[in-house]
Amino acid sequence: MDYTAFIRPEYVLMLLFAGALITYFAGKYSSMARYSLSLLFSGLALLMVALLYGKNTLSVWTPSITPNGISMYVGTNPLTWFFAIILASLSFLTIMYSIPIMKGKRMENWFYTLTLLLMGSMLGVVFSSDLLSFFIFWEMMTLSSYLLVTLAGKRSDKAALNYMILSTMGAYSMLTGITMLYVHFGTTEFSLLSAQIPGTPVNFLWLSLGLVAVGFLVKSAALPFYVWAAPAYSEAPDGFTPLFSGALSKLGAYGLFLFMYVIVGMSALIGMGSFRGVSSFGYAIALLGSITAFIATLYAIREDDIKRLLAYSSVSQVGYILMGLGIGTSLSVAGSLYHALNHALFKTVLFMGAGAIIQLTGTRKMSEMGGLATRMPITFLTMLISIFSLAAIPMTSGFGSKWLIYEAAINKGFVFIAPLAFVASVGSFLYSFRLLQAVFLGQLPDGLKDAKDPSLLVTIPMIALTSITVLFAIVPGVPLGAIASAESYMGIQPIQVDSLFYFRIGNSFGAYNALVVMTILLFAMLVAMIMFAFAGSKSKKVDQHDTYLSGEIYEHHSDLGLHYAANFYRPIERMFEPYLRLRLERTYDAFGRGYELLSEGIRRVYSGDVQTYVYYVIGFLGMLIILAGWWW
Amino acid sequence: MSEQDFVERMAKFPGSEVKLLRKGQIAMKVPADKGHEAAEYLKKMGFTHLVAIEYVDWIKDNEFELVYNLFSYSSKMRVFLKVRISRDNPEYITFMDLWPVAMTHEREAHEMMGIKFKGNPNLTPFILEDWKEIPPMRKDFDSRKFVKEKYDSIPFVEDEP
Amino acid sequence: MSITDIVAIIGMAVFVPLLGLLFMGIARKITARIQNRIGPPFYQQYIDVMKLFSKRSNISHSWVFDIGPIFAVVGMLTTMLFIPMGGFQLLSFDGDLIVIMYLMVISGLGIALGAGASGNPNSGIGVMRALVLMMSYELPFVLILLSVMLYYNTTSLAEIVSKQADMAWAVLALPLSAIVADICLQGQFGEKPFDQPIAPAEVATGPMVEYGGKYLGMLMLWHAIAIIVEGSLFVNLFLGGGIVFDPSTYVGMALNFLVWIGLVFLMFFIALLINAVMPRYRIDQAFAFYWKWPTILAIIALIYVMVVSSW
Amino acid sequence: MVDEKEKIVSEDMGVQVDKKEDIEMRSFGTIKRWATKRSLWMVHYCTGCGGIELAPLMTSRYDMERFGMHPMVTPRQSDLLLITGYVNIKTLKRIIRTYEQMPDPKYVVAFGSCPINGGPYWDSHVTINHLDKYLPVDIYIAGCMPRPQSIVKAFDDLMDMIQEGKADGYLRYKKYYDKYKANQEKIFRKWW
Repeated sequence: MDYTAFIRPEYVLMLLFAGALITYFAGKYSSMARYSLSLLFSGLALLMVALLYGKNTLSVWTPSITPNGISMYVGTNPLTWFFAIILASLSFLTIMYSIPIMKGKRMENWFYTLTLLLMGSMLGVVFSSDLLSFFIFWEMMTLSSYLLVTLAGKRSDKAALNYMILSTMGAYSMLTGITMLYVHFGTTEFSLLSAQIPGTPVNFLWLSLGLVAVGFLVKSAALPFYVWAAPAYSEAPDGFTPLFSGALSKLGAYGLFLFMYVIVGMSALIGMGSFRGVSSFGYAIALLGSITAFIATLYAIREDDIKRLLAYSSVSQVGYILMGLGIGTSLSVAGSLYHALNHALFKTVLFMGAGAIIQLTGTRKMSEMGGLATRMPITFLTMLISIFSLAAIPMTSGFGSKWLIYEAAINKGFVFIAPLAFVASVGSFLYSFRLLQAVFLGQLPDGLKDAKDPSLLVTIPMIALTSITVLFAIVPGVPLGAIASAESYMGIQPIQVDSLFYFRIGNSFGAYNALVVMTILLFAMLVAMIMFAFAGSKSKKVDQHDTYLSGEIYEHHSDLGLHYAANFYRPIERMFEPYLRLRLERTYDAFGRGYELLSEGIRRVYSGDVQTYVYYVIGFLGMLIILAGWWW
Repeated sequence: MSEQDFVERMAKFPGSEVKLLRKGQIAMKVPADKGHEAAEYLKKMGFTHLVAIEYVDWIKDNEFELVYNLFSYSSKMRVFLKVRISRDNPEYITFMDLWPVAMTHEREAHEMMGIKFKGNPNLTPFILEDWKEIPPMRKDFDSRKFVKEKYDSIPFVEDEP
Repeated sequence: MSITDIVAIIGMAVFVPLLGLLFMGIARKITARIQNRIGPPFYQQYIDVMKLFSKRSNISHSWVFDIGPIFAVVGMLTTMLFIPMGGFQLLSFDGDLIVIMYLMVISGLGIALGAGASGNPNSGIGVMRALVLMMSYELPFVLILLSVMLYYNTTSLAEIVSKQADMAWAVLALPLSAIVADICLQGQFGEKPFDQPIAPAEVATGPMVEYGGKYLGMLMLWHAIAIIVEGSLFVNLFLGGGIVFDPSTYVGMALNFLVWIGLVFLMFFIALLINAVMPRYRIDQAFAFYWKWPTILAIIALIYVMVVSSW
Repeated sequence: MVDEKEKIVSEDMGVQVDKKEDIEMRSFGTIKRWATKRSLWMVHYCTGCGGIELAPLMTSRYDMERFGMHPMVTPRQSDLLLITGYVNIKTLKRIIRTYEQMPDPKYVVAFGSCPINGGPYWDSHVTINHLDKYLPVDIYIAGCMPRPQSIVKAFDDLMDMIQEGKADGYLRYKKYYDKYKANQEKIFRKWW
């Protein structure tokens, strides 16, 4: 029986939705069944998605209830495969990671069902090739992620509500955009749509694309709508946050890629008005992205809660993706896609590490931890390399993507976006070091003396993702190959990759030879280590309290807090305090209060006693008579 | 207000012997039970600053003498209020209600001379660490013997052959 | 990677720290002379490094503590290889300015990790100050880099140096950018008024509080290389990389190399003079300073370049 | 209380040093001694009234930086400890702690007459009379606060001793570690 026939996207979706159902009922009986089944289904789905590489399939299914001309299409192409492999692999690894983390937590059985459902709907969003199925899966994804956030109990309800309100607002604006497109063009299938786009009037395109883009900007937490992101990412259960911020935040970017480049197409986009050779629609998104990156970094620097810090960091990194996406040249789109991949890799590891540490220390306040580096070496090393990638240190893949985005921005001479993004990147180095210093370095509190690495189920995903980060730094040709094919599918001139081993963008503008940088770094590290080991006498380990305290002995002043972690960046906070008071949340609160007052006013119209209604009727009739008289 | 006016006003205090030591300094001896009143009297006269509480060991008269060193900013005058208490059970009332700073001075007097001050909450060890002998500032404390017994008894490091 | 390249790399990797130590020695001499005293011999830094490496006992807190100085020296050595020095191009065609800016972060990160692992509150505060200072001078410095890149329409430092050979030196073409870059250089060198991270009186030499013996020797080498790297970055950007004579003949190359050394020392000398007489800012004052006047000047320089380059 | 088991100072301190001492002196080559001599870094820790004498030493008149001497803040970075005046029990505890945090080879110079025999405080109940009983001292400088000239002469002598390998205070501390510790215990009934 030819199994390859089953390797089609619709079977992947069916497998996952059925899997969610089966896992729910199996989970009722034994937890082992729940774990093994959820791992099995997600693993199988991951395998099938991996085998879909290079296949351009399109299959249609016309359910009887839909009106004429509308049917649901599901298919794969290089762009969708690129996002699908990220989503599928992250879901599988997050499920494996969450088994020990979510053990014994509240409504654990629902967690696995909803995660499989979410995985299915995310892949559905990516595989769908028409507006209707795209929107259906989009809503399924929002709903299942909302339910997953509420699993964390009382604390997360407010955050989940924020997330839900903003997502539905985005969904409605997307729905209006989609219906405008369907009504105008009569079809929902992407390829047919993009065929009819070239001649359409420009302001219609601006309106429909704008409305759809609002939905995607909400999901990728861009500037005006980032309010839901930090609370939702941090209050969600520890098992779900890696998937939520690592994978889910990329779908907003995928949606923009889809609508801007696949459906509307580059030429029509430029036709909608261009600014220095870049579509002004794209430039607006790039501007939004870079400002989000900057502001989210400032918020992240001030956070003492480990998950909120990483949440704001996610918002700022997605800002980079939006920036690359908006500029629209082959370099920047490649950079944006590559950064989406990198962000998925390192942010998931960081959140997994954070989950493991929270489970170990029982608190989310970073200032109450410390000195875990020697106790939890694997967690420390994986998180260290991921933070290198986050801060774009050249020996990790994170640098490649940011370098591409900067190259494109400077090439186009954008003097506002490039420095803002650069300073945000230095800021990202600041807050990521705050995480390292507060959690892993400094003094080990007595309570954490017996800390040790989490179980294998947590460390395997972290090691896997980190090794991919390092692998892609050495061999950037592999991811860039997939990105080049995705770019050519999107109708953008693909980035030319010189060889599998290193990408040397040889254009006259700038060069980055990953292989040379890596070999020099490793060689110099080797030489320095040897030189250091033999120079001078060998060094002797000393207890953590045997530090220079100007002559005092720590044991007899143990009330001395030697761990410098609370209020780590107080000077910067004191600088930005006056400006941070006007936070965006206050505008939303004001908007909410105004809305309440408005509805209060309307409610008072129905005062309940009949005379006022009679007056209303008479008044109305009088107005009519006057109007009628005035017209003649 | 010259020194003479001060001397006369102080002399008016019952049971006080006043002597002008030199320009700007007056000594006023008062019986023990009237010490607190004298202090209030002087404070009202303008001596608002308690510079220090000195303590003298008159071992021959078997008495301790407490000298309250007061200073007045307005008139730049200094007065030594002297009080004599018996040496057997050295006890005196605290002046913290007039000058809160007295607590530290009394604490030092307690540690160095062994004088207890009723009403002072904090008569704990102040400068010396785990001191077992008699208060060191007393005249009958033989510091030469103490040094010989504690420090000189310690051998030099490379003495043995 | 021909043999001469490898020899050149190893040669420079040995020569630059020695040159840096020589500069630091001369710096102590000049500061002493400013304070009207004789001051140590110019080779004092070599003696100090020799003594530090000959210490009989070294203490270490954990393997992260050991990695710190190694990371710092490695990061700075790698950065040095990507910067054209006098006639030597080394690897500067394989990585452009953005790569260099990020490579410099590695050494900062190395010291921060090592200092953090020492568990001393002084080092934590010192590292915080170093990072805040870095973020403060990055904004004007990036704006200046952007103005130079746009003016010469390339991000590769080697291109900028070669273009400056025929076009005018950037210090003449973009004088405002050069001034702001020099202010940022003061912060990069860590000279007063911007040496908060290693303030001896306030945070007991910050990150270096627990480092002694051979670790401190490595950190001294790091500081020496850092002086040369940051100085030559400025020289390449604004002073034409020291290329005055035609580099084809051997004599020309040697003279260029000397001119380059002279220029780097000139930049270090300017920073030194300011250091000898200036007190130290508080760290938030330094941050406010860098994000106010240098940034405004940098924006003006950027607008000037946009206008000039759009003709 | 610092018990024997949890030694602040390294384990090999207590071991019999004879054999190790010869090796150290011979293997501590002339170049290393010259380098140590020419770049003595002193702990910036003024224990007594002699601290004020260091100011003229560092400024333009006597300028000890000519010899490469430089005040360093932490004991970890320095190798010269100056005891500049009378030492009472509380200061001795901090001095010993700082001395033990300094890496080898380390040298101690005692200023004035108080560390020698207690000086004017010879009969005080808190002052240590002979510093050498608790801490190996390499050089004493006589004078109830020695003038800067004599301090510069002392540093000169210290450098010669280092060059000839006679400044072996840190080795004596290792060799007679238990005796030194015993004396220190006698003074502080309770370490802290």
